[in-house]
Amino acid sequence: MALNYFQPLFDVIRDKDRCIKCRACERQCANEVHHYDAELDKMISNSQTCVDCQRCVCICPTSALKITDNPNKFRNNSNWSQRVMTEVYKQAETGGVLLCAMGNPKEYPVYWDKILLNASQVTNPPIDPLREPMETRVFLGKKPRSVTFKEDGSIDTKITPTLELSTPIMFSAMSYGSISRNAHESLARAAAELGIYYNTGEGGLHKDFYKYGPNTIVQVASGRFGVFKDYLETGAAIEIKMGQGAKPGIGGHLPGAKILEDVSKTRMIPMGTDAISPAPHHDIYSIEDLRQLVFSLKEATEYKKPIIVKIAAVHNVAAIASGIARSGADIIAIDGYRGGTGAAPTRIRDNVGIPIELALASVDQRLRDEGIRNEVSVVVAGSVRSSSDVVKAIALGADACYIGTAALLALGCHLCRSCQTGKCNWGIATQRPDLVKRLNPNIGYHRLVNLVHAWDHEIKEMIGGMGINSIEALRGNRLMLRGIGLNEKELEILGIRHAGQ
Amino acid sequence: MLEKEGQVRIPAGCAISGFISRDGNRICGDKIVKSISYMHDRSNGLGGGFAGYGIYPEYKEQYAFHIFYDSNESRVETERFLDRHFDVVNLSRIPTRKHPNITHEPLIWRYFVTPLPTKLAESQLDEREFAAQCVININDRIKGSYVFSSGKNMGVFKAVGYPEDVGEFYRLEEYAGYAWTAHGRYPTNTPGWWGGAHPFALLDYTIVHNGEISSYDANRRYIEMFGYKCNLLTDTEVITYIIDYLNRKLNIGLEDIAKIIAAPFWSEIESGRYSNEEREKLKYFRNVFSSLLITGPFSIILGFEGGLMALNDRLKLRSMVAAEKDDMVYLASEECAIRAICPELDRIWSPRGGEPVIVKLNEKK
Amino acid sequence: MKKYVIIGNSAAAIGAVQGIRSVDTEGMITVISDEPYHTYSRPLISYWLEGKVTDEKIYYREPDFYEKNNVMTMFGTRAVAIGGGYVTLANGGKVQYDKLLVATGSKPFVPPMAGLEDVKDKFTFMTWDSAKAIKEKVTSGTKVLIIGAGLIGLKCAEALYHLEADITVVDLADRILPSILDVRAGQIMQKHIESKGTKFILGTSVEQFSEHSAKLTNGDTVDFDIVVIAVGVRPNTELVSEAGGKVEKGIITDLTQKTTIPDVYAAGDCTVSYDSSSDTQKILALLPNAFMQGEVAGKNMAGEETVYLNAIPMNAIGFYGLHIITAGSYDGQADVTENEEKEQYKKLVFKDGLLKGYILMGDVARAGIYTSMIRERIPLEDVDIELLRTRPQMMMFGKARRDEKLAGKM
Amino acid sequence: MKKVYVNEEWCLACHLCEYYCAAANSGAENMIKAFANGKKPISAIQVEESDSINFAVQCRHCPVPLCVKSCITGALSVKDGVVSCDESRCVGCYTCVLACPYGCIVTSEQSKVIRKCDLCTKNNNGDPVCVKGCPNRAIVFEER
Repeated sequence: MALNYFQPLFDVIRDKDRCIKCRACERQCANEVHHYDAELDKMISNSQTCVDCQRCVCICPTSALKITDNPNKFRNNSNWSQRVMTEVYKQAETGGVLLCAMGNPKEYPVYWDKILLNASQVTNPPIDPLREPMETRVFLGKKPRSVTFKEDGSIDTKITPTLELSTPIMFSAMSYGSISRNAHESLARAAAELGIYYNTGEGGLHKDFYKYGPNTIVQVASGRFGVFKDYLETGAAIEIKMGQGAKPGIGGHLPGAKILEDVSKTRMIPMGTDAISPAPHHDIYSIEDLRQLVFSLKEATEYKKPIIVKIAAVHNVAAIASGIARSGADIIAIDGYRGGTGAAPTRIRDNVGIPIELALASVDQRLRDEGIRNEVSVVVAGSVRSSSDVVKAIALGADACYIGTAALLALGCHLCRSCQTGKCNWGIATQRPDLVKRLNPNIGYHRLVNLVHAWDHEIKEMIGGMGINSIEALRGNRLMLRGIGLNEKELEILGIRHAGQ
Repeated sequence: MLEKEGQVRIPAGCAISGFISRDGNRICGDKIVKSISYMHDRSNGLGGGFAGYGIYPEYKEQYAFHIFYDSNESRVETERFLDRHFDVVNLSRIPTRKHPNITHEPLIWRYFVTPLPTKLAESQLDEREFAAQCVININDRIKGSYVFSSGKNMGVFKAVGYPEDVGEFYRLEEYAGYAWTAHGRYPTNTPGWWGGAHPFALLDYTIVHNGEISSYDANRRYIEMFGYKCNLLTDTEVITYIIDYLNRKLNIGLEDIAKIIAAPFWSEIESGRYSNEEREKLKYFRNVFSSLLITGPFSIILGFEGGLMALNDRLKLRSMVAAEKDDMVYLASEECAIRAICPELDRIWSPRGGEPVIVKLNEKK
Repeated sequence: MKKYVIIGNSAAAIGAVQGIRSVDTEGMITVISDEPYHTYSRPLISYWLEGKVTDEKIYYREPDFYEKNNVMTMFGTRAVAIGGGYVTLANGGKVQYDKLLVATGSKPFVPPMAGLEDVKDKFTFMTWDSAKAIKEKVTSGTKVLIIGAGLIGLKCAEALYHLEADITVVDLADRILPSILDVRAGQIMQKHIESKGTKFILGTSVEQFSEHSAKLTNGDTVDFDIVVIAVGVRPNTELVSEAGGKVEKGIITDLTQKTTIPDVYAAGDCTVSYDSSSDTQKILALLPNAFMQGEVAGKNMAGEETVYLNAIPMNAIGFYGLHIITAGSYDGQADVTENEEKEQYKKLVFKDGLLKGYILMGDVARAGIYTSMIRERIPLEDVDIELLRTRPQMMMFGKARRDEKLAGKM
Repeated sequence: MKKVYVNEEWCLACHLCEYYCAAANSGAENMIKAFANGKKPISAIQVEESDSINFAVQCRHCPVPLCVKSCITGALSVKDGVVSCDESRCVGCYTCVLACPYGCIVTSEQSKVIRKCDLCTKNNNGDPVCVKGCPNRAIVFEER
């Protein structure tokens, strides 16, 4: 190529005084950025292929590496930013759809950061989680409208199947294929140890992981990959994936290169073929069709499993949720537009959907207005980044949160957003055996357990401060929230008052 | 301008007291006034009130509505509503006496009513639900009217002021009932609205409450799904509605209600001290009624037809003592309020957090 | 309380002390040695001569070894006879034993050579005393004639090279180090040593010595200041043979190191060992072998039954900075790689589906993996031959064997 | 006794263990100084790698250590189960290299004496640095 339109995005900077030429960076970079030149006795870096995954920076034993933005820049233009221009160059060259991964990185408002929490002072004591019991257990599923008792005073009403969580956090759907076996094992083992759930995503469930079934949510997506009787029966719950926050309106896409033997067996598709899920479920073109699928799955599993319906947060999410709540589903999962993905068209990821905070607030209120909040539990996803995000989500009305990106971060992900290349240096979003082994599930699962334990502890401290000693007393407790820097409309949708009121 | 009750949530500290004669002996109202006066320092003159049970034996088949009116227009509109729905057997101003510490009184009226059979049939509701709906309607829709008591053979008397002054104002010494409860309020600002005083009542349920529950909005937003409107934004209001919902609408007994609103901790449920059935029941309650768990400090005395129930939050973050003497059972924030009216007691104890004290009239021999 | 007597004070004797003490912490141990020293490492005498090892560091064990192990020592005392439960000393004394170990080692063999008696400064190189004697005579430029291009002769030559002596080595054989190297490896080593200035005259012998020169059978004459005779060693077997014990090339023992005489054991260079690599009986005059035999003897003497197996010839040695490690037998199919420039040579010998022996010169890293192949008789079919040929590595073993080995249970 | 074990399933062949070992036992105060000016300190742990299998090998601290029995100088000894070398007594004869079945005695061209793992008992690192430095817990220090 005579003209190179693509300047490196990053600059790999090596402190030569610190570098001992151990070549760990070279051995660890799947993008082949670093190499040792024996003639020069020097490490040389080629920034062009660097994706800023920070693997080399993290592994360098002498902290000799830094990765910064390439200072080279196009002429300033507030409208035509360098990113926008580069995308034009790329499409002019390839003629293709721009692809990307992970969540929407653009500067839209993060409502979590515009909501503040309450604490008790004087009139009501804060509760100290180190000294008093503090409960974070939640149940997900439909609640009966009334209750009848037997003669002896015991309960006669049966509850439909529920999920019991030790803390209101679950691991989001991430398929085997989009992420590695070791990542899956880490999630599964962590879920089992924590008493929560992880989610297979649409890639089926590897035989080796059936033993984690009691902590597994199995997904049925539009491609129906890996779906068969044993699969449905193994999971603790079944999730129908109608949409995904990162790419509302389109189906999943796993490139054939990632479909090696094990993935192919698990997905039940030939090796090397692209796994492209249709945008809709072709048996669901309307809400009444969804009801049929919900009950088909219930029939298939003898009404033993709660059914989750997952949707992307889109403009009329409240009405859709209301329809789902009446469809027989037990749980609604709503995925906001900042949710992650292993691969998505850039334009869709960056421009479609709405923030989860607003979607949650309007769904919860809508279900209450209709008196059907008890018919379903509400789980939210799409960039729940910390325990305070969890607390805010629950106070807005969620029963639990899915965490995906945060879980991947715990496993080492640095959000380089290059999952679609399959060359994940952290062993997460890859199927290359030499890369996959970099994620030791013995470490990975432990880090996930640590993360959720830490969040659980923080949740207890925050709700204790509010004088609450059980998470259910936080659910929908919007008085515990105040907005900061929000306009009247935003406050109205969120159903909260402004700080100071 | 200061916001009043219903526009803003006002935290308050309080004193509560109550007693019941299990044999159904009717006790003069001055006794409850004396009891609550001993806890003067737990109030600040911004609210006091009483509930008496068995005080209207002559009208025991009628609902006794006690209503505050801001103006005669409100009264006229309300009475028109009442006439449309009820047969008004008796109406009158509630007798009061002038008291230097009680000012700005609204119009205070009392009606003994029975639902019109045609209206009742048309509504397809049971009688109690019909009455409750009408009360909620008046309070929600008619500006300047507030029904603050609506049970049968019982009545609530409340005002802005110290409770002992409120008792004198309402001439409680002229009433006699088998059970009484009282409330002295210490709100943290000056709402100055009589409706905001306690007890809070719906039908024959009355609640006096000391505490500030942290689960308020979770409970409120849940209970409002079932037709209730929490206009006052007070704990007492939402707790009353919760109990009304569970007891009257879902037929759950008071013992079980305590297991829902002051549920035992999971660690206790799973400690092995319960039978399998009991454990399953507790687990069921915590799952199905999780949004009715009340957290944060509270001590309440619930009055209902034929009995009283006292309950503390599960951590017992507010004081509450109970005592017995012969057929009498006493409940109060402080022991002094009991000793003041019954110095010699058979037994006095401090109920544990979440452990209800339920007292009912003895079966008539 | 048992009475143990050990004749000798080198590796086998020390191995026996440690062996006995690992079983019996009470019994009385007496060590009898004609040398007057605390136990020292015999192979270190060349390093000592060279100056690389000091008087303090030549000792094989720390100074308090005997005290710690509760050993009574009789140094500078020669044992002249054994039998009947007694060791008879040169001074007529007798030492009673319940169990006796003969660890008498070997002595230099000095063949009859014409005129040797005329040479005043003639030495062997076997003991510290012999090294001390040589050192007194050698300064820079001293002309040294060494008879024998074997391990001892060349180790001596290397030491003297560091003392800047002018060295000539004469050997009847036409190559050096024939006991451990093949012809080609010998050539490389010879060239290496010659490059340092040491001269070889091979395939010849001394016809006639005079006081400061030797006339060789090839007609040359070599002048010298001193002569070192290092043509070989002979095991010290007399004590056992005179007491009626079976002796062939060396003392015969069973696998527990017991001789044919009741309660008498033998270990080290004075004994014959079974070489499992060649399936023959031979003297394996090697320090590790001596130590391990001594240890086994000691344990058996103290009552713990144990046998010494898997002895093979092996040598790790270096001359003038060029390292050699060899082991096993060279009888079989050979696989040879060589890099003359780097002075690297490698020979692997296969037979009967096993690695039987090897020579590594220059690059000796991780040679022990090959040694273990021989010693443990690991079938070649269990290893990746290509990897085995490349270099010694654990990778050549299959996963199961590798896991077992890396678990370190040996 | 706690020993260092390698789990080849997780070894990435990053070779960092070698560098941590070399630096920690070089006497230099940190890794940069240990390797400064072209210095190449020796590691007692060595990574073997192939296309799909990698693992680090270091002294197994055998219960019956052939290296110690073979040592001609007494430089190698066992204390509390740890086989270690007094390098001041080593003459570099490499008899231990000949004897070690795992190839875990490392030769040094610079010092002419051998180097071997002593489980970091002679430096101030506490647990072995190769274990602490392994980014994937392929090397563990544990009782088995």
